[in-house]
Amino acid sequence: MADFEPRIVAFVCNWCTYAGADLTGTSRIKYASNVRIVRFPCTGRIDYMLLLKAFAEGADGIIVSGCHPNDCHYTSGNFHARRRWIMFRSLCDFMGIDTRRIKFSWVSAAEGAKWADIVNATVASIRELGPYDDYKRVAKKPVKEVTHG
Amino acid sequence: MDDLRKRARELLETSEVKVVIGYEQGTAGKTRALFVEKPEDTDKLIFDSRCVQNLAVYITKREVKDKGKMAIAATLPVMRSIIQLASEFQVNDNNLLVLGITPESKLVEFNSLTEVETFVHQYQIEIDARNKEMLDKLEKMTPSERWKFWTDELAPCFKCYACRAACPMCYCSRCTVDFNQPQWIPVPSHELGNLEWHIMRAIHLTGRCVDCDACYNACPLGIPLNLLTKKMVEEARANFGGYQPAIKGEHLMSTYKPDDKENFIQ
Amino acid sequence: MMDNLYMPYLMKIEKVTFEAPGVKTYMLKFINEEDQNRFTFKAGQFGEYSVYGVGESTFCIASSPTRKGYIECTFRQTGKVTNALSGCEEGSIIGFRGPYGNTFPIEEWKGKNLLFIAGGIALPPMRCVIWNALDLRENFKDVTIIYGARSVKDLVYKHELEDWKRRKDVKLITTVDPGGESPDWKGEIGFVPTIVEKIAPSSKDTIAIVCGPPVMIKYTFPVLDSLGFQDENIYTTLENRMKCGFGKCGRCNVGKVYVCKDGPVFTLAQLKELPDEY
Amino acid sequence: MNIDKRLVSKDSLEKLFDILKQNSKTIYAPATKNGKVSFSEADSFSGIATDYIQTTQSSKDVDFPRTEKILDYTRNENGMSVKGIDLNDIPEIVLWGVRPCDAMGIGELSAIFNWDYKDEIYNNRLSRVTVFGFSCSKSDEYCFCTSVGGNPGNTTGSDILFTQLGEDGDYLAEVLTDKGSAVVSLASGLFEAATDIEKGKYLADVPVRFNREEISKKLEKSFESGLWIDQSLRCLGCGACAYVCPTCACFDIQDEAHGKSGSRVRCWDSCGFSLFTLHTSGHNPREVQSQRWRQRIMHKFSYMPDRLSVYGCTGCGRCSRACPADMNILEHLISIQEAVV
Repeated sequence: MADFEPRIVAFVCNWCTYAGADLTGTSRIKYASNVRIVRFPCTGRIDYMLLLKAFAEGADGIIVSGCHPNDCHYTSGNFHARRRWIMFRSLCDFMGIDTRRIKFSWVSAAEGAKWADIVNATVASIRELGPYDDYKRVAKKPVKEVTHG
Repeated sequence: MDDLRKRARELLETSEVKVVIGYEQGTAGKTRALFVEKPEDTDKLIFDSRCVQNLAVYITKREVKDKGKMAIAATLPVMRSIIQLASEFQVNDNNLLVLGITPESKLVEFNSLTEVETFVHQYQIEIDARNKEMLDKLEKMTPSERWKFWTDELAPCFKCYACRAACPMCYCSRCTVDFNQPQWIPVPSHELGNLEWHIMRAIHLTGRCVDCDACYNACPLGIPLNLLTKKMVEEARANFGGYQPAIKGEHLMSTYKPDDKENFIQ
Repeated sequence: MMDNLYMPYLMKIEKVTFEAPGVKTYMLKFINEEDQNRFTFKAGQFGEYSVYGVGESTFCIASSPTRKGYIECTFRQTGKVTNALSGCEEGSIIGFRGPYGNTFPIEEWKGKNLLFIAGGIALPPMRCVIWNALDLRENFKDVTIIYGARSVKDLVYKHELEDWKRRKDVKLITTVDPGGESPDWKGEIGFVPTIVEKIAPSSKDTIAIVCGPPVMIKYTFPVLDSLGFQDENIYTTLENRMKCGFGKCGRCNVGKVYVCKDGPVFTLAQLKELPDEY
Repeated sequence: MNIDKRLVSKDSLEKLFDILKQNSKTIYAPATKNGKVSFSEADSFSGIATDYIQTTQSSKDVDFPRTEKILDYTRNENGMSVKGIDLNDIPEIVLWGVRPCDAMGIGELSAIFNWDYKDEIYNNRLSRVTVFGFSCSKSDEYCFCTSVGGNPGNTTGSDILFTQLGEDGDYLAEVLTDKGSAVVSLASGLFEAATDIEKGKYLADVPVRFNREEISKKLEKSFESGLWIDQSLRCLGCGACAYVCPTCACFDIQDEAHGKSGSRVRCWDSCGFSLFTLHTSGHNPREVQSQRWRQRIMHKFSYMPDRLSVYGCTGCGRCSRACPADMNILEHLISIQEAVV
């Protein structure tokens, strides 16, 4: 699927990864433009429901990134987020949602290069996987005329 | 269960409690919840292996709570639910008296919820064999097979919310599903709406579910939605050493350990 | 295209009037010309206003049936749809379904005095019937309007209140709740029921129309009763949760009555027969 | 009027199924899934469940689907284009294996959907459905069709009513409507002449348990009675009873937006939910579950008979079977009849 341009949504924390992404820009490092960044005060505020909404509205891949453990501006936001991601990710895997399409990472405000690598790597792997048709089919499934089991 | 009836009669006669919640004969051989307020009605109380409905769902219900102090005939799952509700400040020693029924069907009366807690902690939350086997079967499938399994199982769901209504832990006066600003979960029961609802239910019960199967028994369509909450019990054990309802205990999903282990964050 | 009950008319917002904090009036015109000409309604009827992608909301048609070519609606920004609706501006396209429900029996009131009592945001359903009566002014004896709101800035239709004040053939009394008055406020101060008691309009040969929040209605009915008003001569509109507007979705069913079909206009006598579930 | 009675042998029933399939009819028949019997699209005659008293869900999902798009809209540069759904792409459906109480429920749904305003979407769906009723040879303690004007061999609502003559016997087919005779002409070889068959012998015995007119009269005076509180204490406030019921027609209308376009969807709702009557201001005329349980009984046994001259219950007993708290409607109705009001 070489010519497929995946749509990636990135949920990032404002203090570290967003600042890191800024640094990527100011240091003129090129990275794939498929990613749409959504800024959050903290990874602790990234709700699992938003990830599902992203897939439902047509995202092919998701990046969730925030401060390294012990770096959190609010001291424990990323710890809570980590525990939440561990449980949410295993539920998604159990239900058959393709967890290869959700990349979790810690990117600090100084790691501009790492942010570019993560985005490029994610875009490449999602391009390999192709569009997330399974989820799109369920999300866009026209309300079945007669909805029997 | 004569000693249960005798004890219930005494409690009501001395008006130490205003209502005794237990089981009575239902329709077509089923059993159902019974709310006894008058001493002479206590002889309708029964207990046998058919009594599996989780009665703890009624101790947070306005119409029952307002009657005054409640006594409840509680099997092990019901006791676990009571302790989890106590840890979430929904019940306390002033408004609840627990008439415990041990797995050997013996009546044990507890004077306080902490006594119930020590009794509950003698037993681990164990997934029964049949469901364990189903979880392993699903584990061996590929993700797309699991996706097909779950989208097929959840497709007939018509969102009657019996799974939510029957669960003692679903006592919120206004559930996330009932909010429309923002409309987190779509109201219609199309495939996306069903998927998002059942994921939300499993997440909101993570670390709180006591694996009592009330949701599965309540589903009119027999959807195996208790597998989702059972999986979260398993994952909690695998990742964080499991949990036990504890009145003063830490809640799994609202606490953390700095050294929580994971292998997927780069 | 078979007439799909649920299909709204497409309407364009011609004019937006800012009435009070969170309260707006929209003047709506039909985009399709024939719909405009074919459309008729009577005072008291309501409609379902839809913001596509958000939902539908129920309010009365606030303009008088005697004014052709447009309809108006006034709403307060509270729920999901009204928040989206107040986000629209002039030129936006919204939907309108209706008219639904029964009407104020203006024909029967000919030759009588009219007493309008309104509170807060409930003036819109009344304004429709007030203008309807004023456009046929010669048919009625004297017309009294008692309108109260929480504070001066909460009074809606401020410019129309001026018109009614200037007219000789209308007696207008406006009031604000105690503490809601501004320094140069010349109107009454006090809750609507107390002002009605103070003005004490005669009940002889008079029709009273009362609309307002439940607490105002609860205290106004006894006052009217003490002034000698008969239950059949007191009219009000009932605000129930509604969705379809044509008696199928079951929401507005109170006792044997479907408020969207048998109401929203009821006499106090009819209300007293309803079970206390509204 | 004498009904066109025919005989269909046991194995020509399968042939009838195949003929219908060949004529590209979509057939909905009871099938077992997760240990419950529900209507679903049937590909083969063998897949049809036979050993059951009643399906878990009623067949109303075919005429009044639980989720149904009623219009699509798209925002474009010169405003908005809105179009209703194209009803012609709804397939011709044969509803196979409907119990007489379900078939009777279709009449009650139609009464609601055609009260003053005609709901063309519902009527159009109904016109494409052919109902094959199957009489009941067995019943259980939940059934009470005979108390609400029905019976195990009732022909109301069915286009053809099949009654199996004995355990493994052939079928008496009563052809009742034009749709029924259209099917007969489609598969005329299978419908032989029927001798005089006494149908009653093969039907289940459902005792009459209450008199619905008496209950309706008693309900007039029992709005304030305390029995609603006692009866509804164990009710959990879910929507299972309303959603499995063949005559519950309450619905919600929701909008779904995806970018510049979206749709308006009609979906089932239940008076058992608190949200049903909650005002945006927070005021809720039905605050507690006993008021909602009262509304369910009053609407079916007092308001509907009064306004639509049709009872809102066909005695199928599904709501009691599906209820997680065993709110047995038959038991409650009997206690209402006996209550001194």
